[in-house]
Amino acid sequence: MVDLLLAQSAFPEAMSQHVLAHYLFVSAAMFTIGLVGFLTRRNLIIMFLCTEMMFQAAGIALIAFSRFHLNYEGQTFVIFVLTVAAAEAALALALVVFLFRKRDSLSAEAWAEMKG
Amino acid sequence: MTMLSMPLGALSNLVAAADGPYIATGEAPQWVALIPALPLLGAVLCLICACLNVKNKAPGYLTVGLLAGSFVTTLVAFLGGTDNYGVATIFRWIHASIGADSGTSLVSNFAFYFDGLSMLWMLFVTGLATVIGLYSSEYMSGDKGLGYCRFFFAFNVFVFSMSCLVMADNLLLLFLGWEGVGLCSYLLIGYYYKKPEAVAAAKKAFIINRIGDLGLLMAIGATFVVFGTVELRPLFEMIAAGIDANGEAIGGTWAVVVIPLLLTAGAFGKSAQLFFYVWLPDAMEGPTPVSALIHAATMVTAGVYLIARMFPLYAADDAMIALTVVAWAGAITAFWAATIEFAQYDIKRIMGYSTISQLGFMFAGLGLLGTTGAVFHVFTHAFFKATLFLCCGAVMHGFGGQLSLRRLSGVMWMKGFGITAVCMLIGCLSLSGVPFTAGYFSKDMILAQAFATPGDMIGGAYFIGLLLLLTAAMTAYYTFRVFFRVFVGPKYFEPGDDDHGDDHGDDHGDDHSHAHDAAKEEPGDALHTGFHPHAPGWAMNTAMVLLAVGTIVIASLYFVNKKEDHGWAGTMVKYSSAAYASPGLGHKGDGEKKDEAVGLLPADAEAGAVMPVSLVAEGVVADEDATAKASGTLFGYDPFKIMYYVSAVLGLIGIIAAAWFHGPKGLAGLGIGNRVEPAKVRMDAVAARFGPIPRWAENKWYVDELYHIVFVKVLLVSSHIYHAIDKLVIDGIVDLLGSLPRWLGSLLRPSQSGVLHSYATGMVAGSAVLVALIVLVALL
Amino acid sequence: MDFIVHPVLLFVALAVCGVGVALSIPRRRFHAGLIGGIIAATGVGILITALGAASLADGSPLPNLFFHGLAIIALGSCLQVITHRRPVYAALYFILSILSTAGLYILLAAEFMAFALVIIYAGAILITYLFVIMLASQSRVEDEEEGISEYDAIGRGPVTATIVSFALLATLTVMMFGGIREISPPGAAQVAQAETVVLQRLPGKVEKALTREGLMNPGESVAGVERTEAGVFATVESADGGTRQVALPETLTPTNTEGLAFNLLGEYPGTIEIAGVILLMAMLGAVVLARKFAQIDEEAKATAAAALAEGRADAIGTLGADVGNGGGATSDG
Amino acid sequence: MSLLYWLILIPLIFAVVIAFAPARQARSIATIGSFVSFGPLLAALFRFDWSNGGSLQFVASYDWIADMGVRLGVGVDSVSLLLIALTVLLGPICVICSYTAVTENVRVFYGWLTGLQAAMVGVFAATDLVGFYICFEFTLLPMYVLINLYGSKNRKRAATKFFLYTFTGSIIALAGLVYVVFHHRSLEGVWTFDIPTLAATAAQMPLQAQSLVLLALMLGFAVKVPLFPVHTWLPLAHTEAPTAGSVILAGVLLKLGTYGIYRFVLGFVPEAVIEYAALIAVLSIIGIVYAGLICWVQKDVKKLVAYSSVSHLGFCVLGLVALNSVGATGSVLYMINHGLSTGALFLCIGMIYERYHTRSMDELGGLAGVMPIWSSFMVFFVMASVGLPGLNGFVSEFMCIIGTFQSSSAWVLEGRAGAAGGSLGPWFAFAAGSGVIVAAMYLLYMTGRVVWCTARQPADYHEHPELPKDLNRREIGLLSVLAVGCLGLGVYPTPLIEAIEPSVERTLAPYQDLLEERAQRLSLDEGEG
Repeated sequence: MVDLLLAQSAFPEAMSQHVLAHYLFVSAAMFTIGLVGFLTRRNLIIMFLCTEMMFQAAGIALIAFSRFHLNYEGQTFVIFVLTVAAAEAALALALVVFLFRKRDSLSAEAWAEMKG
Repeated sequence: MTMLSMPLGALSNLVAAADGPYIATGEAPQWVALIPALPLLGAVLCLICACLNVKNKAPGYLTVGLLAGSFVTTLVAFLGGTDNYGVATIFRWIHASIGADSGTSLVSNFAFYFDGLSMLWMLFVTGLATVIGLYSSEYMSGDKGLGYCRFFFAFNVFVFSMSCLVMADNLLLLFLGWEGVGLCSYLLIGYYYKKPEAVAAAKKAFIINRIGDLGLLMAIGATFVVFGTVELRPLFEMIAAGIDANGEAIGGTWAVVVIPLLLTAGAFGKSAQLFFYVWLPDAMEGPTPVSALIHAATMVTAGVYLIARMFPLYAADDAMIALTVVAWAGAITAFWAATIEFAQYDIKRIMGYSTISQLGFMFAGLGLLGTTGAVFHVFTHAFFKATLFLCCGAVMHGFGGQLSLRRLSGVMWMKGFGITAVCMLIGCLSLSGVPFTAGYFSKDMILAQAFATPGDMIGGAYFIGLLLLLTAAMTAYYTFRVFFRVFVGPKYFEPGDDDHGDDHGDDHGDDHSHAHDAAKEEPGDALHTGFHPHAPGWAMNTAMVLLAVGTIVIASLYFVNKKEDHGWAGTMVKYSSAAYASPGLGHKGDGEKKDEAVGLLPADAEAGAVMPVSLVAEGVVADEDATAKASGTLFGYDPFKIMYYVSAVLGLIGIIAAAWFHGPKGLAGLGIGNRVEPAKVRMDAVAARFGPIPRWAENKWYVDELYHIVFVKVLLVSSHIYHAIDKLVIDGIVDLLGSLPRWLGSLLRPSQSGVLHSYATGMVAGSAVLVALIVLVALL
Repeated sequence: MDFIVHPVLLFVALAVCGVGVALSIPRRRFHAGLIGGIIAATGVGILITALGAASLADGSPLPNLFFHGLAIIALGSCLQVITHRRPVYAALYFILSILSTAGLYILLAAEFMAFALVIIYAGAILITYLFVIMLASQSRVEDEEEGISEYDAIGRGPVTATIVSFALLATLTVMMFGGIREISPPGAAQVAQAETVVLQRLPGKVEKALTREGLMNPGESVAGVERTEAGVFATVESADGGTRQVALPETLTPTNTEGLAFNLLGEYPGTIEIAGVILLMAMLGAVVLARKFAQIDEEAKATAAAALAEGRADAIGTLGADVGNGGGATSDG
Repeated sequence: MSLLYWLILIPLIFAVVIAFAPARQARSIATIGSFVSFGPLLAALFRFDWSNGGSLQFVASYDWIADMGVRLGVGVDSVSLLLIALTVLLGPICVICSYTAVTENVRVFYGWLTGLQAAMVGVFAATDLVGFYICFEFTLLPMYVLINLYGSKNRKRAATKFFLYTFTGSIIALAGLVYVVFHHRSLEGVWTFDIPTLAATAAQMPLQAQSLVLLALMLGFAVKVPLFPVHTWLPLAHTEAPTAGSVILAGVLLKLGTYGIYRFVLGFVPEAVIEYAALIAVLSIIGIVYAGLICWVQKDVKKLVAYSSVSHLGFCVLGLVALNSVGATGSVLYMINHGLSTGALFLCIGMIYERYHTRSMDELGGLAGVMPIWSSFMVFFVMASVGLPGLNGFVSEFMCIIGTFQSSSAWVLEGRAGAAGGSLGPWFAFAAGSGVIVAAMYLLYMTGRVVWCTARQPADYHEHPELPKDLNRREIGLLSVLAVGCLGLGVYPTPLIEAIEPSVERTLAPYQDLLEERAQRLSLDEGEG
């Protein structure tokens, strides 16, 4: 196993702090892209897609850490994340449908009742 | 006469030698409480009548009966002589202690203090109230029903309050009466509440009185501070001894100057003197019996009463500052009111101004140290002025509320007005000071006092005298102006519009329906063929006759106890707090020697210092008293002797002037020339010569307008300003403070756009900042 | 802190990325998706290069070559998701990003998760998304260009959003790159111990392996697995009750799925239950929310009845207009 | 169980009963409830030892929060008992006067009205600071509801302003009270909220601390009174409140402020009171004259009477800070008198409003011809309010003015009879007295417009479906009770004065020496100067 760790371009990934940093960066970048999407897009569905994207990013980080520490906690957690994401997707989509019927639009800006 | 003189004879035997204020030390019988209690009962009965919706004259007759009872009680008390003088405590009213251990307390009982002064006042108050009540029972018959009850309710409450005022054992109860009469005055002036003028007049009377009352209230406070009591008897005892509650001498302290001045302010308000007179003429908006009783005979003399009552305090001041003020104010008011009267045409108003003027005489009399004259004048004035008012009322009643002397003439010759005219004549004679009338004697005492009182006691007493003499002549003139214009001359009238309210007129229709039916024209009544003047009925006639007779009879009181006390009034005054050794007069119970010494005093006699009453009372200087009592003279003679002639002459001059200008035949009537023109034409010609002055006088020298601008307007404007300040500034600041959170909120409000994105952006920014903080903390 | 990448370089690269992302967001005037993508990729490239250089400098291995390709595809398709104006394409790009993420998972030896991801996400969730997108895109608005609605065509405040998001990214990366040296991978002993723990629970697997290797005779069974200084030994119990220690072969390691399964079921049974309830509730909620409400108020009913009585059949149409205006779950139509 | 608990509990229980009873029964239950309170009240009045009125009686207490020394304590001296009597007396009047005025949501109305009575009695009965403050604040809530739901046009704003304004004030007062409690704790080491105990230690605070406490307490209670310049909530609240609310507000709620000043300001911080008496007096006098003049330009009758309350309560506070027995007795008497006469005025106006739906003097007038009975009562109560001797207002007003007159160090130095010392004096009395003139001005102005003059009615006047043109028996009965009270207290106030005096003397006991010391110090200063 030590050999594996020393080999470049290894499969599965031979984790070092630097490799972890690569994965974490990808995770953070994906999260940020999701964030930007959530903040800029006005289509409710796309906004929900962006939240899924952020879940995704979190998943990458979790699995990378799981690999780094060579245990299964991270992966277990990703399962739960997936569960929640699925629940969220179901509810969110139901909501989207519901809202769409009300306003005939998917725009999040159509809903501004909380305006002060 | 015998009835009156008998107890007085007994009285004079008991006279103490001292001239100091008499202090009634005895116990008055408890039944004197009946005097105020009966009118109070009357008030309650009137109230019940109102509740039962009584529509007949029952309230009037009830009132007359109860007032008569009150009068009889007063008479019985009076006949009891000095035995009845003293204090009768009915119940405890206000007792409050000052501080836990000072031991002083504010004691003010519902108690009555009886001495000569209150007795004299109560006699004419209850007596006149009875007679005028009788008169009113007919006069007000037009308002039978609620209005009638209301009238007699207030009438009764008035008599009750006046009794409390006059018989009060303490200043607080006096104040109760003082305000009570003010209330009744308010209610009665505003009796015809549908007339805005009446309502305004009522309000004006009450408010102006209140200004004076503040002075009285302050005086009560000061009295309490200085003397530790507001009860009259201990007060008089202290003043007589010349000490305050701490036993320190009061002579020369502020107390004897300030308290009298404050009292004077109160008296001026009630008696319509100096700056306060403006309410009284307006008060004539009330029903005439009210004017007669309240605004001529009784209530307005409360000021005189107050000063007379507190006279020891006034006299305790060696410099006599307050009294000088009183004297001058009285004289000026008397003269001032007389000038206005010259140009007035409303006969009731003329009588109103005349009242002010006569009250001025009374104040001058008091200020000039002549309490006897002043009090006597109050007494006589009550009778003859009431007579005059009642006669005016009869005319007004008969001619549908007509009061202008330009629209009435020859009333004497009209059917049924004979008694009215005769009574009027008697009243006019008395007011003018024609010899041997009541007014003649009483006014003379005041006039003479003005010359008898040395100028170093009351500054400018001589000039006051001259002013008063002039006023006396003017009085005669304007009095007879009314008489000549209204009662003699060709028969002519224009009925008034009877602005006493509709129901008044309706009633006339019921009582005198024949007058309307009859198409017969009265002579001189060219304009209103349907109007028939209706003469006063039995009740009004009886009342007028009673008062006229009273006016004649009371003249004789001047001769009762003449030697000892300068008349009956003098006797009464002697047994009261107003007792004072007036310069040139004094109370001559000491004997003939003093009388002569004073009577024939030469003109250049040294005006020695007059001892303050307190010292006199102690009897220390009793012997020197006779000689030291220096007094002024008039034309080198004792003013009290010569005044008989001077004033008679002046009075006659005034009457002749009136006859000249206003008599039916003018000068021709006096046997000079034979040109006869209507009085109005003649007068207009005379008035034209004075340019705008008559117009100014007719408009009362624009004093009301001046007051309106200086006081009312200024106050009103400032009130509006205050209101604006209250609303904008004070409440504005509060609202501003209140709106601060709202304002802050509105600043933050745009951040709550309601759009999901902006909240999310905010959240992200917040987390960024949080993470940055964590990183920074880790870095540092 | 010991930064892997110098913060200034990091910030510059992130700024470049930010500019690229901001540019690529759809706008009213222009849509510089490609240019923005290139700029953003440049930024990412700078950083990846810097990271690679740092690993080389530290003498530590570079990540797998596939990593770079998968990362680029993942990030690029993510960028497309948020910039593409058509929701369907966005969803499809998202599937692409999921697939590449699954690839990354495989690189990280999380095969089970990779397949789960593909099945659950790409297979189920995203398809649902696509359905909904199709459903909701039946827009009645015809005048929009190319059938793209206005809210899809124009991003909302791209600059602000980018600045804020990249500020967060900057702080996050600073924290990661600064702190990453502080954590260290577990030592080999611990790793082996962890593997032993899994193997202890898999006596069957050990038996099979031992049998295959011929280290165990038929009739014997594995009583336990222990780890000693010398290595991992299985305690093999013979039928007569005697035991002996057998060293396990090097190749015998638990698979990812096995490890995950033991971890999940052994450590988090309660959590699984809760997850199940959540899913159930979500399902119920979705059903209730997505129901079609037809709320007809009494007044409209009366009007319609009256109209019907008059023989105006068209009045019934007014009832249908209220469809979908239901206020909430309590309304039972 | 102390009678006082019953006095608090009975209305509370009835309030709950009303809340759950059928709406049709609400008003009869409320009426019965308000009369039931008379039982314990009469018992208390009879069993009270009047000769010993200065000390707390019917004392009882239960532990509440033992660790903090908070107890549910009650007890009354003569002043509190009289104010409780006033509260209980006004109870049925408020209920009965609303029979026709309130027809909607009757349960809410009568429930809160009855609950309010419990709170007010609680304020006067509490001997524990916490109990006092809770009741004091709790009065806001019912009043807020009454104004907010049953007021006239502008009621929402009025209710909000009333609540926020007075609430802010009370919070500031709370700060002062808490300071006193902390001071006690730091001095004695134990927590207590017992008012008499606190009064004893509070008086030992240094002058600076006393001044701060005075400031806080005065700020709080002055809002309640209300004293110039924190009076602006009152006209608004009064104008918008329903009749019963106005009566309670004028009759009792304002008295909470003066009672607070009497009990806490005078009781807790004597030295500071002496120091600042003149300032408070000046504010009172400004209030008297200023509010009076503002009354004069009002068009709304109710607003006029509301402002007149500001003016009148100025006398009340003035009498208190005169710091002598006459002034303070007059002031306490004023609290009761004002409750009767102004309450009655509000009732009168309410009756008019019910019939004409307007209170504007421009639209109404000459009612003497239309409603003679009402007019008689109106004139009567106006006169009571003006301070006509023989009616109740005079006695108290006079005593306040005389007390002010007396309250001068100069008098003490001169050794004047009965002068108790203080920093007021004749000029203050004179200025306050001018308020009497102003009172006559505005009240007679109102009377002249509304009662007298030619009859004016609003253009859209319709006869009330239930009420006759003039007053009905119910209304006459209500006003008669108050009229008898006004007359009785005006003619024979002695029993009341004698009842109040022991309490006042006890409260003012610390002042005697302090004032004398102060006078001596002043004379020394003068001598040196």
